[in-house]
Amino acid sequence: MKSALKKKLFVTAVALSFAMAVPAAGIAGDTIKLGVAGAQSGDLASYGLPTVKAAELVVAEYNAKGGINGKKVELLIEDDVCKPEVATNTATKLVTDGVDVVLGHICSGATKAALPIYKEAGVVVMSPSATNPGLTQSGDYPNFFRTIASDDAQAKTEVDFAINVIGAKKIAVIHDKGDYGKGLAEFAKTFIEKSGKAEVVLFEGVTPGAVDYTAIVQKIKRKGADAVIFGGYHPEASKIISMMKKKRMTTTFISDDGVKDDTFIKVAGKNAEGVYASGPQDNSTNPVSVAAIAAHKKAYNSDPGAFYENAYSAALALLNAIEKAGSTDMAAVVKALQTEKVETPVGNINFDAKGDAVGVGFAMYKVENGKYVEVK
Amino acid sequence: MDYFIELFFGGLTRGSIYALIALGYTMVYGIIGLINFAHGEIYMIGAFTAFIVATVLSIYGFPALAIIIIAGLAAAVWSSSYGYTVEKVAYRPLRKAPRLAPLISAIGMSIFLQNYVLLAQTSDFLPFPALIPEFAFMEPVAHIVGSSDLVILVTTAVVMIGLTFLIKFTKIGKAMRATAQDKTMAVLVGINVDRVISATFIIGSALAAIGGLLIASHIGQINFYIGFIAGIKAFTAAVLGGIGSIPGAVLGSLVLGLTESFATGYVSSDYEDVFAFSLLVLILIFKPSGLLGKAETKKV
Amino acid sequence: MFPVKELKRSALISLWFAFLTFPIMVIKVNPIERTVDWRWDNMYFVAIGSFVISILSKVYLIRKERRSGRKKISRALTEPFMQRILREPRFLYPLSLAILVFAIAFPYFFSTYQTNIMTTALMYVVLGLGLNIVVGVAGLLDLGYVAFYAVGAYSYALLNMHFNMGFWTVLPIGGLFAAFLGVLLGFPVLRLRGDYLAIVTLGFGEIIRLILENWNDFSQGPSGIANISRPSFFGMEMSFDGGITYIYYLVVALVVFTIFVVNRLQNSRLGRAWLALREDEIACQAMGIDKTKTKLIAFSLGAFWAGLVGVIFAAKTTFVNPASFTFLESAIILSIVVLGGMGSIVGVIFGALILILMPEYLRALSEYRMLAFGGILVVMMVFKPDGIISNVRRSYRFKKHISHQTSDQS
Amino acid sequence: MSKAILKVTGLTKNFGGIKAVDNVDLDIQQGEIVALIGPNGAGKTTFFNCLTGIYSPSSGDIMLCNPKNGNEITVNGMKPNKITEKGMARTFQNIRLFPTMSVLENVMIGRHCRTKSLIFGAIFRNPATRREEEEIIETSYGILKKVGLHKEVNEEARNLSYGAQRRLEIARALATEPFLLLLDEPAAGMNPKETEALVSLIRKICSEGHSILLIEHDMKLVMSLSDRIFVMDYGKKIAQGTPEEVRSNPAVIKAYLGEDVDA
Repeated sequence: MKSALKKKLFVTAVALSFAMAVPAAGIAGDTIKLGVAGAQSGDLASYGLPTVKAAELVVAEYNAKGGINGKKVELLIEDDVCKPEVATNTATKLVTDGVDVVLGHICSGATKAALPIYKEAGVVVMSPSATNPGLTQSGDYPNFFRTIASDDAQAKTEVDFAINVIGAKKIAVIHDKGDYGKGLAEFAKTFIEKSGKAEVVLFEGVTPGAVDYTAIVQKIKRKGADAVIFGGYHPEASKIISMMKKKRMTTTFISDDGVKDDTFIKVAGKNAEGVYASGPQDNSTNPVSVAAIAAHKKAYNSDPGAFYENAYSAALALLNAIEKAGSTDMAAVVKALQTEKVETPVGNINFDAKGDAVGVGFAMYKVENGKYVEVK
Repeated sequence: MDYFIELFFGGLTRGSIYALIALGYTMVYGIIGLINFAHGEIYMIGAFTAFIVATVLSIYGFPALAIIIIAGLAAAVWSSSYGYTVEKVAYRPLRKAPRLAPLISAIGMSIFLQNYVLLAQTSDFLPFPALIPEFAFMEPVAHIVGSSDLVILVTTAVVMIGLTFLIKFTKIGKAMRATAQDKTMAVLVGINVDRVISATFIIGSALAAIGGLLIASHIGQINFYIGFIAGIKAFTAAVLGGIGSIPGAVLGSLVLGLTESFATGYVSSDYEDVFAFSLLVLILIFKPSGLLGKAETKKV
Repeated sequence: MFPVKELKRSALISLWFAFLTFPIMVIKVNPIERTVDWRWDNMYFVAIGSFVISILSKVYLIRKERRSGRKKISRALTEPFMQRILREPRFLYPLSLAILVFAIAFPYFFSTYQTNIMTTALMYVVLGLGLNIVVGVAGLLDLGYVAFYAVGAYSYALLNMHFNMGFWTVLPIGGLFAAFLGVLLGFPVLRLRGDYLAIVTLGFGEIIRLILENWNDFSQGPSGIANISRPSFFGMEMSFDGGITYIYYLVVALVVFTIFVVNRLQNSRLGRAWLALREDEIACQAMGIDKTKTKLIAFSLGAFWAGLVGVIFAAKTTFVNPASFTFLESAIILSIVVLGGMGSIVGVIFGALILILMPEYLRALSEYRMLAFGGILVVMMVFKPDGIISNVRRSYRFKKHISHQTSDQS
Repeated sequence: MSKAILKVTGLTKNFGGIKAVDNVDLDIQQGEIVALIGPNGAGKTTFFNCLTGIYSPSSGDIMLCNPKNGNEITVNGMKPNKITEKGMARTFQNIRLFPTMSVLENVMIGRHCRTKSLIFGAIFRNPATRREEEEIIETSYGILKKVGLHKEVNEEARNLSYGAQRRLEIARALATEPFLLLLDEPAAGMNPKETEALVSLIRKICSEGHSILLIEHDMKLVMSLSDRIFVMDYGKKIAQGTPEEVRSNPAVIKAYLGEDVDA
């Protein structure tokens, strides 16, 4: 497909730019084109590649059933390296290739940069992992949806848990200086301060990839924090927690969806025991989720990576909406997304007017015996 | 005071880690005047090799001590081989090229090796087996200095002494010093400069591999990207100490490690790297060739 | 024709690579499930691949040697074909005109995506030309060039957000901010020798990025600044497609302007001083050139261009965050300059187009793209260390002995 | 006698504990050719480097007096480019041309400190800049003609023969309009024919109003060319005077030939 593009460009360049000018309305092509965009190379590839795999599996399943309304689903996979400037190119490329809906992007920053382009072209976008609240709450992007909770909702869950369940009085809020982690940490800080029941004793960022986190861990200890809320992803979380264990600290460690990932338990091993993390409600009894994970194991002989279930859900939701709407027209798809419930690995969901998923339950988990167990 | 000591030891560990990588930078720079950007990747490959070998051995049920020794050796052997090959493929043909050409080649090599490991292995973080055991005698002070910190400190000290000995007294060390000072003269007195340069890469890479093994074991995880940040920091440390100088690399690394540790401890870790780089700028302004670098005498 | 000794050598090389890649390529372990996957077929691929490549490169070298042996005399005439085109205005001017016409017609013949990519590539042409002043011409190794780019981008993002200032107002301001910062940084560090300068500029680039990342009140931190206005056309707002075409033309104009200015700078008193500085600092000072001042001008002029492109960057993506300004970016811009040919304007243009367009068209290779990118950098440097096109020096003609000059420049 | 155009008093330069130049006095009058000789390692080049600002002297004074206007200035500690601007230019012992620049451009660099245009002029090429550029080219060409390199104007400097490179260095220094020219071993590596040409070139330069201070090992050249000679050994000045006086000075002979030889 990609190499064919070049030929097509040279032969029918003008025609193509005309086709561009007309919004990708209705049923123009003979396939339904599902774009997948996110980091597929570079240091953040591990967050983007599971999404590609999820999309591949969902599409294979749909096509095996004969496609949607008689049409096969085709994947257009594009890498944005999680960089905003690359994301605009990626988005333009997808739009030029006549994409109907997009699963992506992975990082909030890249998503923000790409969304205006999709909006202009009337393409619905659903991210499995972009959690920046502004994406839905600003109302700027009517074509944006996501299958993951936004930062503020997650931060609220974490803070409520830390204060009301754990009973923490002094909380250290640590983040990884990243888009996701820092955003979340800031919400956590605000919620803690608002609650009046606990104080933030430390609010700092660690440098991802640094060789050693001893100093920050010592600092947490010195500040006498009884709980740590960490905003960020599992590599940093596991480094911090193992460093804390090495220093014989027993401070409660609470983190987010970026840590509620089996990889965290694998990497942190024994040190992961007792760590709390927020995440979508337990799906281990959800047959769709079980099937999705089994499909991954079968196809790739490995466990799925980060945001796999969210991505799987998003792909299902998007294709389902197209099927129900009977068209890839933006208004119809949006309407279908909002009204038609769909069974996905993260629950039986539809979407609210802003684009956040309804029905994605949120819960706190604790690592017990090498597994995340929901805290009731 | 306890807090100060904790930070001090934390900084020392961090500095020692930098030192093991920085030594490779400084040796290569001293001899061919090249910033070997791929050195961080050599370190990463060392860590990966150790990871692979150690995991395989533990699956086949080898005893812990054997695992450490074999994994360490394997890491050193393969890192050295990579270092040697990288020099031969990417730098040697460029020995007479304009000054920046090898630098770009090095950047290219760094990107290549990163993606090579990414594709051949995985983009995920992997749990690195705890090769360094928790010593019982360290338990009373474990909240200040852990066992792995101790091992890292001791290893760095031993390596440092060994390296100084090697450079000062052995034949290859003397050849290295001669080559570093004047390549043409070294050739004239019968030194095989190519071989000396290869030896430098091999030794530097082996040190990086030891560093990779220790750090990975200390923090318990690796992925293909760990070489990049560690590499830049180690390079900063080498320059800070005076690039080309071996004691300088160690001193620079320790200063950098301590600065970062104290900056985090007493100010904020938000600006930890800002402190590190500002320190570098400040020191270079007042001492343009680094802490222990020889002031360049202009020969006119 | 192919000696047996070489075959043996290639066999050894292939054995070596098979050994070298053994742990990484062959063994894949799963530490959780405690399983080992031995991928032996990878080893065969590596062995066969390295054998073939080694033979091919040997053949290339032998042929190259033969060719250079045979054509030693005529080489001066045939080899620098590009050079001759560049030197002769009667070739150069029509060629430039043709390229310009092509550039102007581009959006009419290619899709929006292609135009968008081309815009990016042309932005890097300008960045490359800016850095070329610093590295290629004045010989100052700057590894933190991206900092000035960031300053430009954030100037527009912040001024637009807080004061609703327009693109055209901020364009010069962004450039000047960057240039000012260049002077500010240049003062203390320019007396450092080559590689020390390199690491300090690298550090400086990181400092700027870290400040943008950490100082939320100022820069909104890692989540960045969204909804930056696109440039307006005499007060008119434009559609998305129109906007892309508009920015494209704007960048084309900037490229032309930059080439014009940089070319004139290079062939001036100042440009000569930069070159001399690159070649021999001490002799340069002894000839009465103020080292610090000349370097500062080069440094801040380079920064100025980065600032300009930064503003355009912010306007084009309508979103900025610190993730766009990492060291890798500096490294890519530096690669453009060196790969293209240090000090050569045409070389830098080629370098930028190749390095920026290549990964885009390598998308077909998807995950192997960056691997190929790194590999190509190495191969290019090994086989063409002077860059694709080396600089053409201006030549002077004097009629007989009367010192009357007619000069032409490239 | 008029005021000396260069007057050095008590110049000392230490490197660590070593005194490379030790309390040296020296003066040059307008129109003179003065030679500075001494065995290898006597500190001659270091002395030059102190004069031209490449090293800053540990102690002592260097006074320059422009013969055109009689302005006297102390230049010790000044930057090299300032000193060149004041009218003292030099060549180097190990040739330091700009190797990949053309012969003409090398000389044009010498005109840098006598011209002014900067960014604005470079970009807009206003009439003043164009005139200046023309002046630079013509003057440089004239100087190249004087040293006999005008046929190689577009050649890269590194492609010139050794002797030609030395002459180019002199041309480049002359382009800065010095009243005092410092030549560091100008005849080193030249064949007898080239040396001869050099001697007449130096005479010609001198006759055009440039005074000259040169370091040289070729005694024939030194003796035939110089008005006065200064001799250094182990950083100290051990003798000075006319060629005849120096030739018969026992200290000089001892320095050159060793301890055991009697005068």
